[in-house]
Amino acid sequence: MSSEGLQRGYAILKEQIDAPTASYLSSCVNCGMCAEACLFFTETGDPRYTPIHKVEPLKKVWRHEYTFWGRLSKALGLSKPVTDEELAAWSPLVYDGCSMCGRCSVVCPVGNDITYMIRKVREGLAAAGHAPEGLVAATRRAITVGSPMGVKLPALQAQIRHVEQDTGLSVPVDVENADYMLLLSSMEIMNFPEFIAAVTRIFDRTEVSWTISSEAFEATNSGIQIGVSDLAAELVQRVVTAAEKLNVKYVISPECGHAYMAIRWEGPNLIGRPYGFRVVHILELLDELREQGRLKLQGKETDRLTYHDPCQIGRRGGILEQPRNLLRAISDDLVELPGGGMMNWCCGAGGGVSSNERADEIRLRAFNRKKSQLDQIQVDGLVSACSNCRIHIEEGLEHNHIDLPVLSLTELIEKHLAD
Amino acid sequence: MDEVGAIAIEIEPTVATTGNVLPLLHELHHALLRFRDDGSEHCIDVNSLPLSEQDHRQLESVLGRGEVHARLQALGDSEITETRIPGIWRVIHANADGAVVGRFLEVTACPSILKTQQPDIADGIAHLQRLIDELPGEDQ
Amino acid sequence: MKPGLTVGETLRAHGVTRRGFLKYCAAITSLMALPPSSLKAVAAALEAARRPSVIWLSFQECTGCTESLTRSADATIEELIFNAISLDYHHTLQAASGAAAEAAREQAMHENYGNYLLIVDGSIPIADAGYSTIAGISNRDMLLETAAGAAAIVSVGTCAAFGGIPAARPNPTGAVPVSELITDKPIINVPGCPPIPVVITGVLVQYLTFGLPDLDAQGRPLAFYGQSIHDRCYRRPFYDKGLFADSFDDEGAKKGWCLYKLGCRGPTTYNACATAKWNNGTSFPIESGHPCLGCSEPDFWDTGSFYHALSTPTEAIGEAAVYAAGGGLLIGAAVGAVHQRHKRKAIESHRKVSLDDIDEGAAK
Amino acid sequence: MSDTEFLLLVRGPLFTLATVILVGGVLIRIAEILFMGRKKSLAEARGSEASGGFRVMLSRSVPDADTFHRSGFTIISGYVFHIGLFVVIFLFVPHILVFERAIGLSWPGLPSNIIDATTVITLIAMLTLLIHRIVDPVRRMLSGFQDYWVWLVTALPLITGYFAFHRVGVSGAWMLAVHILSVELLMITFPFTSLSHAFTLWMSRWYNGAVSGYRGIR
Repeated sequence: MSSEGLQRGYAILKEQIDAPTASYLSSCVNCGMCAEACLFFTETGDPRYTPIHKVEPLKKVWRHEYTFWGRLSKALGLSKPVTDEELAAWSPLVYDGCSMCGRCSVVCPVGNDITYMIRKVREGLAAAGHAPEGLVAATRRAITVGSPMGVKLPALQAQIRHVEQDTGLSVPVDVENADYMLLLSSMEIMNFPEFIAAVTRIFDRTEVSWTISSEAFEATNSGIQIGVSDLAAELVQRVVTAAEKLNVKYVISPECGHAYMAIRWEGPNLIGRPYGFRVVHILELLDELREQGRLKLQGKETDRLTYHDPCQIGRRGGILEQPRNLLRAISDDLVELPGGGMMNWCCGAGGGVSSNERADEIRLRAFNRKKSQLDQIQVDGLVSACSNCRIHIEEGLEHNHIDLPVLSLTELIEKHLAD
Repeated sequence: MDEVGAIAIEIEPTVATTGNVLPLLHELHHALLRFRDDGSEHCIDVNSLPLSEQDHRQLESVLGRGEVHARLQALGDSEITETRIPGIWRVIHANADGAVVGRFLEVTACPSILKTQQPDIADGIAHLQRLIDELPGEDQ
Repeated sequence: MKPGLTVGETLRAHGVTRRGFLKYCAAITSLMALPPSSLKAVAAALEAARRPSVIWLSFQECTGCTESLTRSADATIEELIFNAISLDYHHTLQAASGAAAEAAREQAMHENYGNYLLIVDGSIPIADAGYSTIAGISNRDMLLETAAGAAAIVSVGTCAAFGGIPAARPNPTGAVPVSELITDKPIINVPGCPPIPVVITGVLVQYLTFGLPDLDAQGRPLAFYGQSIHDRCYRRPFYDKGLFADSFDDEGAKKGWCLYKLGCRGPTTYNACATAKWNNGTSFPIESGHPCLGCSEPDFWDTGSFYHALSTPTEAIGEAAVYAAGGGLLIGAAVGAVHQRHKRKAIESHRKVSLDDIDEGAAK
Repeated sequence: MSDTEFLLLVRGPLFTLATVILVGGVLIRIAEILFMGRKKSLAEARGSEASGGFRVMLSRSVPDADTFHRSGFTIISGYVFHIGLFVVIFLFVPHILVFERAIGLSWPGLPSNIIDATTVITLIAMLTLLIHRIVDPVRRMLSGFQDYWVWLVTALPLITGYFAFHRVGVSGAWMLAVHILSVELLMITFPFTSLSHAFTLWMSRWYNGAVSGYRGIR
């Protein structure tokens, strides 16, 4: 059974290797600087969490299959191929000890995009059957139920009713030819329905034509996190089908890091064609509305605030300026976290780490980095734009007995809507 | 003839300095200090040092000439000169062709080659005896 | 002059005073590159040294070495050194010729068997004995015969020491150095094309005073060949400062800058030129503006152009690199195409990864 | 074999061979990498690949403050060693002459005693990096035979070059020959080990930067 899994994983790894991978693997001089850029190393001190070390199985396959010497020594029986035990041993390193935050990729002096390669290693490990149970279960729910948390349409409908009661506004569902189609993460539906209310109010005030699809409202993509492109593509396809059916111009990615990565940057490549619509992140849209003068804001926050960049939205997604523009409009006391922006430290729960119970302990250890950063800047509130970051930071703060409000940027903006 | 004569031949003196003169002067300075304090003599074989013509000129102009200048005629001329620094002597040996075969700087009260040598004294005694013997005796 | 007299006695017999002797020793000490403080030791040794019988054999050579030695015609110190040896056979210099000359050699060998010093200049042809003979005797035979009774051999000149120009490619006569044929006698190599006259005499004096000198790996006396031309060169400071002549007539050449770029072999050449100099101490090649040819090193004639810097490759590597680039691209494309096909196959045989596939391991 | 013959061998056929392997090897490696192919992204671009690619090619040489703080030792030693290596290889006049012979280009060099001092500094930096590699748990875990091998073949030309320059106790020709031989060892090792980062680094930075550029990340 495991040899069949190994074969499958090995075949996938073979498919994954491209010119950038070959270049990266050729360039590494084992300088070890990526370790010092990785919070799973800095907070545990365990060298096995060195980012480039996590790529080892891929490196072996590359050597074996796509280098002259490797193929020669393989033909001569001089080198050992990757074993199933090895793949199993790497599972905790790439799933539990990596949040795909991409910090190593911007530190590596030779320019290796290590995160890009870890993403590929996950493809191989998942196909070989070495993905952690929690992620597998989430993926199964995403594919079969439609949401990793098992949220079904009736649950959403119930939340929408609450929102409509609270706001006195109607939430458009399945409206054809709307300009924007909003996606939601399960966490927003279950934990932060205030987000839906905030968006409803803002869009009402700014007269944005929008809708939610009852067929594809889930923004998250477990396929991306676990590293199975075939399943990730299926999840993306659902959104694409719904958006093209409703004939919307834009799809809005909500406050969720990997969801943005999935729908904005990976999606078209997963389904193998460009979309018939454009994808914007909610922060991009809000900042654009503010710039156009449609989103009018009033009042300032009295608290000292900071902004935590979700890795996939900021460092790997390119939305670094917009949240700061929005925050500056409502706050005069905004401080940056050390390295805030491009070099921000991950909360420790991205990349599927939060869906993986096996990683619960290390996840909270990794949070120490954020905690010590917060100790340094002493703020009254932390704003972010990712439900997953927020949940984890809240949990981490609670674990450390710290009382600090963790806010959604969209919700905060909504509070400052001008009358 | 005209064509050949028209070629301007310019011979430039070697102007290169090696920078070895200064360390050499320091060595002499230290040797003089030692000689003053404990009487130990010192000798430098200048020919064994990589010095350019310009260096030699520079060395000459620094050391200059002092009070004593002696000429020794044995297997060609030798020039023994005290430099303007008392205690530093310049000893230059030439062969019968006039070619320089040895060039030394000695830190001493008097270069030993200037002193009369024992075997020469013995020869001198014998020679003097012969001269005396050859003189017509007054008592004869 | 009678053999058996000491050098001191010989000089004294020439009317040389003690002062003259001391001056002579000072020059010799300098010549042997010994510190001035060893003057006393040199004087004592030289005073007691006995005149050895010397046999000089000339083989495949140009007589340049003998010319070099006899440059100084007057009663110079070098000549006096020759008065301190008994040169019993030297077919270029001796008055006797033919059978009488050979008889002199045989007599000297006979009388001083086991004690005479053999000096050789020129290389020995072994491809065919007929290339060089003396009195009908092949060079090889004469060397073997004369060497048998020698106390030591001095190979004067690069030909005798290393084969020299006769042994340069393609070496038609099969020329070999003395050391190739004689292995059971001490051999002192005094290479140079020609060797510096004072070095030849210096080696003889050293042999007279202190016996066999210390030799380097090439069999050369360390006293004269212990340091490279480069290390003793008065232009060395320019090398250190990075000031080089780029051509024979540029500003750098006029200013006397380092000749490294013009192919100077000073760094790999071991000889006393930079200090002993030539023509009675007048100058040496570098001082007159020409790079060192490395004439006292083995194979100096075959080591590429004299005018290419030592550090540079001797072959046309630019051209080789162009071919290599072409070849590299071709091979690279071929290997790359193989990899590409390999990957395409992997992609073509892709089977969709299903939920059950990923569940497999997680179930355990 | 005499020292002179040895020198002639390394300056002649061996140097040509090493050059062929170096040039051919580098091109084979580049082709090998490029032929692996790269899918063009179908996602809508927010910026240009070229702008990001070129930016990262340059900017990645300058670490950010936090990285400098965390990996200061590696960065400083690495910088000293790389700059030193560059100075020693490309600004020593006898080396420039090699390039002049090979490619016909020449440039001014530095005084030899500066090169000499740079060699020592470079070697010290390399030594500290080696010690760090052995002592630090991360580096020790990552390092294999190849890492130590490439360290050695990089250090050898510096060491032999230093001795060739000072000619301590050995013949100038022999030491020069050994020095050139060690360089040839470096040349043939270069394309097929992690030393290849000297050229693949530019590709890696480009690929990494191109993705950032495409996504409009600044």
